[in-house]
Amino acid sequence: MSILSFAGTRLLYAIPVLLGVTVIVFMALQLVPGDIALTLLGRMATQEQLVALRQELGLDRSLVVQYLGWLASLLQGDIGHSISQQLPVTQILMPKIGNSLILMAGSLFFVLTFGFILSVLSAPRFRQLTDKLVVGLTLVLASLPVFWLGIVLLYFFGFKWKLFPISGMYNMVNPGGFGQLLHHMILPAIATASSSIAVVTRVTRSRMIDVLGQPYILAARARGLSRHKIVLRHAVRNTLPTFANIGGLQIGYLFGSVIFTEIIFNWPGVGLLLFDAILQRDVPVIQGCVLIVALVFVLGNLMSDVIVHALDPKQR
Amino acid sequence: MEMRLLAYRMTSRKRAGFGTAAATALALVLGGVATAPAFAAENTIVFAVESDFSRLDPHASRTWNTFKVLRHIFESFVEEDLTKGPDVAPEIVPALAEKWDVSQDGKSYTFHLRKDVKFHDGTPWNAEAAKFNLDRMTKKDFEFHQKLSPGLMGWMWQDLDNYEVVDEYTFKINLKQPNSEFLRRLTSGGSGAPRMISPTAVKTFGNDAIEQHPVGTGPFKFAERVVGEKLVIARNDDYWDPARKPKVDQIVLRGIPEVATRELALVSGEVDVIGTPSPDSLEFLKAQGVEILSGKSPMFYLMWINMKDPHFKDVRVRKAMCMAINRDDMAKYQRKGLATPAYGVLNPEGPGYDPAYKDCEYDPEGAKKLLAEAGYPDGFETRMDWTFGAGADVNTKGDAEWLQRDFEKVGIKASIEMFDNNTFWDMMSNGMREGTGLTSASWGDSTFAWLDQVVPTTALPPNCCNSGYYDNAKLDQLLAEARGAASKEGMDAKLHEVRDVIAGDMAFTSYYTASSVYAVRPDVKGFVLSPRHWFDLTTISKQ
Amino acid sequence: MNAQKNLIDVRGVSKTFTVKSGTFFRKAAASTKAVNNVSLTIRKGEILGCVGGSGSGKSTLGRMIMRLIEPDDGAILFDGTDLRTLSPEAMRQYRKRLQIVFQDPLQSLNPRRTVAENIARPLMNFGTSPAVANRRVDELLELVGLDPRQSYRYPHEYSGGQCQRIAIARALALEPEFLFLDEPVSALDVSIQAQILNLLSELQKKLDLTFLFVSHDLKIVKQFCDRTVVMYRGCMLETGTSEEVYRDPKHPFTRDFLGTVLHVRKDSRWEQAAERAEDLESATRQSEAGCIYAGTCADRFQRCREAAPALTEIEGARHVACHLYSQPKQ
Amino acid sequence: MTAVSETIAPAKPMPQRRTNLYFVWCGVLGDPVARVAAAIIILLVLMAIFAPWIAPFPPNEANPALRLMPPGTEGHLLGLDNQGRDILSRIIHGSQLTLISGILPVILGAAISIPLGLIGAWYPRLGEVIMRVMDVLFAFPMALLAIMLAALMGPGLVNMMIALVITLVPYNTRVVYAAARQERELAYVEASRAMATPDLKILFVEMLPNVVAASIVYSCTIVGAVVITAAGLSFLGLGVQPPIAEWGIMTSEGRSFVFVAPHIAAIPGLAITLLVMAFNLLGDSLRDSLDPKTRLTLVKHRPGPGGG
Amino acid sequence: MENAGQPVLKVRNLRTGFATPAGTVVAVDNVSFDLHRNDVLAIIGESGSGKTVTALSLIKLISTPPGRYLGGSIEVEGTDILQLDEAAMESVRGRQIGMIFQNPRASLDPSFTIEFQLIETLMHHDPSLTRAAALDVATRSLQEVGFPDTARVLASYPHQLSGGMCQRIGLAMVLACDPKLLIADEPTTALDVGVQAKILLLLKKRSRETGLPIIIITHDMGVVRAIATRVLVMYGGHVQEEGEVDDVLSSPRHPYTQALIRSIPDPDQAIEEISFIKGEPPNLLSPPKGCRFAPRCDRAVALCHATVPEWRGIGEGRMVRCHLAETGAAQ
Repeated sequence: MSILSFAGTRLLYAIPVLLGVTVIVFMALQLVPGDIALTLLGRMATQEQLVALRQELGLDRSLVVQYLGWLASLLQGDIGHSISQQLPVTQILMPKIGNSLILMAGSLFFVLTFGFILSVLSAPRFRQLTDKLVVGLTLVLASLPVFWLGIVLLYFFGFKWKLFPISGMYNMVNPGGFGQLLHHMILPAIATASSSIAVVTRVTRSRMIDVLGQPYILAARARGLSRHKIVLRHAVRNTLPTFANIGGLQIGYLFGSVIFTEIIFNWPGVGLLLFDAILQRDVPVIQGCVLIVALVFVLGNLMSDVIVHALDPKQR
Repeated sequence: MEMRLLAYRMTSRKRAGFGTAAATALALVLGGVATAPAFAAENTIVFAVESDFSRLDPHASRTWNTFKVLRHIFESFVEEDLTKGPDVAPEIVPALAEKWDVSQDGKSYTFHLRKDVKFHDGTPWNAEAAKFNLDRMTKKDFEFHQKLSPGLMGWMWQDLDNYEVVDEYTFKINLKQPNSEFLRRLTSGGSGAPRMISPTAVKTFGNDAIEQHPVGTGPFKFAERVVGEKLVIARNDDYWDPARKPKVDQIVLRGIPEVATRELALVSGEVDVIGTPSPDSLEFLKAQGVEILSGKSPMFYLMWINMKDPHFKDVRVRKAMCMAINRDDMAKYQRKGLATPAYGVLNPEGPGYDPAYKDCEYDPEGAKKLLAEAGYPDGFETRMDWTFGAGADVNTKGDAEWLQRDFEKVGIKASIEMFDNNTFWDMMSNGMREGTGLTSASWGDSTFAWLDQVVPTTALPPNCCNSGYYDNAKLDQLLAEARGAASKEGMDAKLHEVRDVIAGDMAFTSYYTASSVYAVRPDVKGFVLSPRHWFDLTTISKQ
Repeated sequence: MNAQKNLIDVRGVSKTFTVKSGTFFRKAAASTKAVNNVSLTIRKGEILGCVGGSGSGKSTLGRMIMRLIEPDDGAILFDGTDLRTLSPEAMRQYRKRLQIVFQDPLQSLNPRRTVAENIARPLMNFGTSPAVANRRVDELLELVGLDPRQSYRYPHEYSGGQCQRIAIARALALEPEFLFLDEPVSALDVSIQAQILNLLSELQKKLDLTFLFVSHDLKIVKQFCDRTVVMYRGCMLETGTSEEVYRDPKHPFTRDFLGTVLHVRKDSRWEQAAERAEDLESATRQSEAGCIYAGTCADRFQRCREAAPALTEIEGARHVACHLYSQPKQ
Repeated sequence: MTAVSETIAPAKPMPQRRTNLYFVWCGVLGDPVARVAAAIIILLVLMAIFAPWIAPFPPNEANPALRLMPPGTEGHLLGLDNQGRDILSRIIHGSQLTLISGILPVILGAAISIPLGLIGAWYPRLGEVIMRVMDVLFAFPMALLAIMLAALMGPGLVNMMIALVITLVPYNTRVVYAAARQERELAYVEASRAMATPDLKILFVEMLPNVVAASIVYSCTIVGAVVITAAGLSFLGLGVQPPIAEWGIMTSEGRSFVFVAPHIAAIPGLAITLLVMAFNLLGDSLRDSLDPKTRLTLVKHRPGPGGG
Repeated sequence: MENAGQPVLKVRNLRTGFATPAGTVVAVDNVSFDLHRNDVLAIIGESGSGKTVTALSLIKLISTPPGRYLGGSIEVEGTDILQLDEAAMESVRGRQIGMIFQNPRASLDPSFTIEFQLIETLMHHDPSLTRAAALDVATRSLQEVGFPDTARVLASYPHQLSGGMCQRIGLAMVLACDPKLLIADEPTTALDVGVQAKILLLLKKRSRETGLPIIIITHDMGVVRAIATRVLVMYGGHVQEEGEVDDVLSSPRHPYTQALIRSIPDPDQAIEEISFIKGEPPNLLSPPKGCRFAPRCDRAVALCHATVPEWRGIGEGRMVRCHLAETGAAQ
């Protein structure tokens, strides 16, 4: 299957998954104790508004009908209105998702770079000192709660040594510039990336160890190829699909971590918005955040699937 | 940042397909991060407050923090002069009205409007504009009536009879009964604000979108808002009063709820001024070269009691609760002395305040006894709804836990549930939830307008904020009499009556009064506190 | 041939495996005719050998007889009853009479159950009480030459040969009439192979069993089986007594196949066969219509490419599916 | 000489029955790091059980005069928090909920996932449906799904647990499903069918013990992550509510005092890290000792490459 | 057959062990043999006999740890490769010693085309080679192993080819580098008989035509008979017997060899006549004290259980490790 047709089919498969996502997000609303209309409009809603919304949602009708109505407006880009801000959720969410994606891109960069380097360093030295150090490092990284690591990084690098700014994604007074963004991004990106670095390294490393134990590696060694070539060419090439796959999965985990780092570093992204929305019991915003993140996650996974597919010679 | 604005505009069209928006956002992420700054940064103050802002529609907005911004964009007929410092009671000065006449019976106010004042969008200020605004706030069948306004601003217009346009620059308001606080209340805000918004803007954007385009007459104009991130106001170069023309180009206001983050942002120079540093951090901040400003404030912490709750129906239980609180230690340790114990419903800096008054004494043993008498020898369980706080609040969660411990000592086991400030007030409007026995928030004001929102039966749910269902019509009467009192003494006396009735029922109890504290970087000059929840930012500057 | 003595009668069974692709819009990506219209009979008390290379469908055929794989069509008569028509419960009862021994002995035993539990499982399935089952396990272990006192051990504590004995004991637990032996010795070392074959042979005589013995090793089949069936790519090409098939292969495939067998005695026949040996996995079938072996066959002629030869009887019990023999002999 | 007449003993008499527990035991005892991890966990569990007796103070007893005092303050080894509560006592008491909120959802999740995965693997159509539903749940990042559920249901320990269980089910189900699918292909399952073992018996008697190992290994490796997620939910205010001592909420509260009293946030954070690290280490060790591919190396020689 | 001149490979007392939690297992114990030009040496043994470890030891591909070379020497044309470091070994492997493996498809990297892998190997050993020249060599090499259509094969990935084709490609890859010695580790075990014959014939031809010495590891006596000139029987990590193929197969001297040959199915015999070796192969973690085969040997005497027999010559080119070899009791 060509890459394009594969991507096309995967996109088709993503549709039922996304539909399922909407069902879950919709059904989650049923978890909210109390009156849904009140939940959606907020306690300041007037009686007329409540009645109108109840009518619109068809709260007296079956869940299916309600869902279809909800889905229909969703497809038109209407995730609802924020209770706390009285703005369309999309309008609040869009700039935030951009900001989060910037932070995620930075984290993903760290994840992929460190994951790759650490794996290549450790796997060929299986059970040697370098390998043990890398395994130890990933263990520590995997065990650090992101919210705590964020505080620690902030305390030392932001406060004690004043190496990095501690809040926001740009200077409020004099915003702009890629360098400034990078400077703001490094600490939160590292905090966000930490556990994912561990996951990616562990999976990639063990896959690479697997690959290095494959007969074709033994055969390549028997043919006299240098260790260097074997690791950097054959082992890396055969580990790449796993690497791309686990790397793609990190998009989801990073979203999980980003919520915490954004709160700690005051990064104006989806996480911070979600946090505020939780405190505000702003259900439409929570739903919107979750929907968008799921969408990005599904698309990200799709992308990594396509990459994995492209890397698989069996598909040629 | 350019991209943010772009995305903002792009999505402000209602129901813009969010697929396209997402795609564009992605494209921007990939390509647009390096865009140059969108506005000049000379002489900008970054001001961090305790929470993000509510709506920028003065007739529908809430929270002190929002009002701190709104009072600089929108103006009223009269204003308070807040430039004299925290120890001076502010004078009422002319604003959109050059002068005013009060009728003999104290029921009619005739405002002579200032000429040549224009809203930021060029709309002229005149009596029609004033009428438009009053219609919007009070007239239910008016096309642009702000539905939230009556609920929010009962304290302002409860005595309103009617109003009329006398001529282009004369506007007359008639009250049903005299109100000695009327002018003072015109300068207030927080739960709505009786301030003037551009009729053209309201007509253009409609009630829903106006808060994204707030247009007033004030010394600052709205520049930009990114929800959850920042709110930027810029100097209005055409401001009518040259003396109050802001010294800075713009002020960036940020809501940073986390006090440590706020403090660190100040220390690292990312912001210039912060509200309410933690009392515990003051030494640390001073050591970092930061200046601490503090002063009197009308703010005190008040506790609502759910009169519908089976446990608290009994006045002895309510009394016991009052007696369980160790106010002295709380002020001393929790607030490090930046607070004084408070009793009763009258706040410092407000009318009728008596520092010597006490509605109960700290007496845990007595409280236990009272509880036993009420049938709870082993105490009971209840819940407290709390808010993370807003303007000038710090560590309210800590307060909640303190109270939780004090109550537990007498047998009242209370769980705590925390809410965002805006959400909290939404809930308060609808009354305390079933199962919630206690709730608390900071309030108190320079007028007793706030008592008008908290105590009378007209404020019973779903109208804010008699959230504990304290149903005592006698107080409606007393409050009206207090408003209508001819003299300060008369008003104080009436207010004492109010206080004593409430203390008798123990429907509310307060626990401490906090000073207002701000921390500013040394290069910030001219920031003056006032004995109010808000201040005047026209004098602030940076060197 | 007396039909009454046929324990198993397979009539025209076929099985096509289809690899499907896609999750929602399933379409057949590739299909393989694993077994193509095969008919055979196994007489009571007989050992029928089934020999062929990988992918010849010999294991699939055996599994269809066991009804572990459902045939696409055809009938499988066991003692006169078509197993395919049986209800699940009736089939369950029939399972007592047909059992199987697998190629990989360790894998065919549940690794987390002791040897005794493994062997007792079929008995328990038919309601035998644990005490009775336990005694029976001991008997069975004795029967296959293992120490019953060690029956609390786990399979992986035994060697491959011992595991195969355990598997045989388990297969015999229900006193079946028929055993399908799916390459029972090919995973074992040479020195153990002989042990197991010997054991099987003894048991067959002692318990009056009927075997279907599948293998890729013609030498073993020749030695072990009464009759031999030769399969290639799902088709039956030749049958006959093992002696006949080995001594005088009729089908060109059988001849070639036999030719490549290596012998311990000095014999260089394989070199000639090797020159022509096809790479089984890669050889492409010449045409859909013709003989399945036509692509590689040295004796092929025009007809081989046009029509598939039917299995025809020659010389008494021998059958060959080859056009060389489909006409009356000259 | 015939085979029938001769009785052969196993290749080498083994002293013990090798149950899973035996391998676990060997794996943990054989690995000094795992020993330390197990010791930490046991210690923490004991600490949680005996908290009221070990802790020098009740968890909520406050001494306001000593608020924010650093570690080493007399009588308060780890210092005091912003309420003037003894941090050591709160750490000790907090271990209870921290452990419970990490372990209980994993156990409950496994209890749901194992039958789901097994049945799904056995009946392909049903399995397809189950796994498509799981795919949908997979479309949510783990932490996010938990946050959404907990946020919508309202804060609280029980709701948090429910949210975590729902979040964990798809992961564990996929693990069980994959393991069961593999297991299904093994000859012993086919043998079970040939022996007329009823489907459910094959699933829950024959396959379950083999598949459960995969789930247990997965569960152990996930406990650490769940502890972090649960603490994170409490950190966000969605889980355990004040004044209950729990390490996540303690970290969260300490955050406000990070400049004046960094120990308040640092100590519970360190405790979480230590606990999670112990679980991760133990999980790794368990994986080795329960994985049929590697378990034998722990007790028995594996022939060299190729096995020749 | 003349074995004149220096042996290409001289192995003396090779010992290879593996560290396990239960102690070191000596998988290959005191193995010695010579390999001359024109020789095809078959090393035969059951699983666990140490034959594959021997093969991997010869090219130093035992992973260390857990593996360890415990002693002995492996001289390739006079150089002891056990003394060489990894870098030096890289030029020995492929250029001096070629090796093909048991699982042909898995021995090719699934992610690269055949062309890439062939050329990579060639250019690695001769950096002066241009791509075009390397392609030329590769093409010829493929033709030699019987691919008429090399273009299609070169462009293929391993998964597109059958096991037999992959083994031929593996062979082509090794032979293209023109090694002095070829080790084939069970090269046909995973293949069908027809394909097996084809591969064996290729090896045999190459040996006949160029005199390339080959070591073939197998467990199949048929394979030994088909292509080997000499045979080395291993059991329990020990070499038990060595000699010319005809001699060993027709008159085995070691009881194990004898039993092994007898247990091979003989189509001419009835099933009841099969004789077999009772018992099980030894566990190398706790090997028998004396002769490794003693526990299964019909003729074992007390001495056999007590001490390991020596590896000694018993006539022209015959070596055996049995206490009874000379007393004739072995027959």
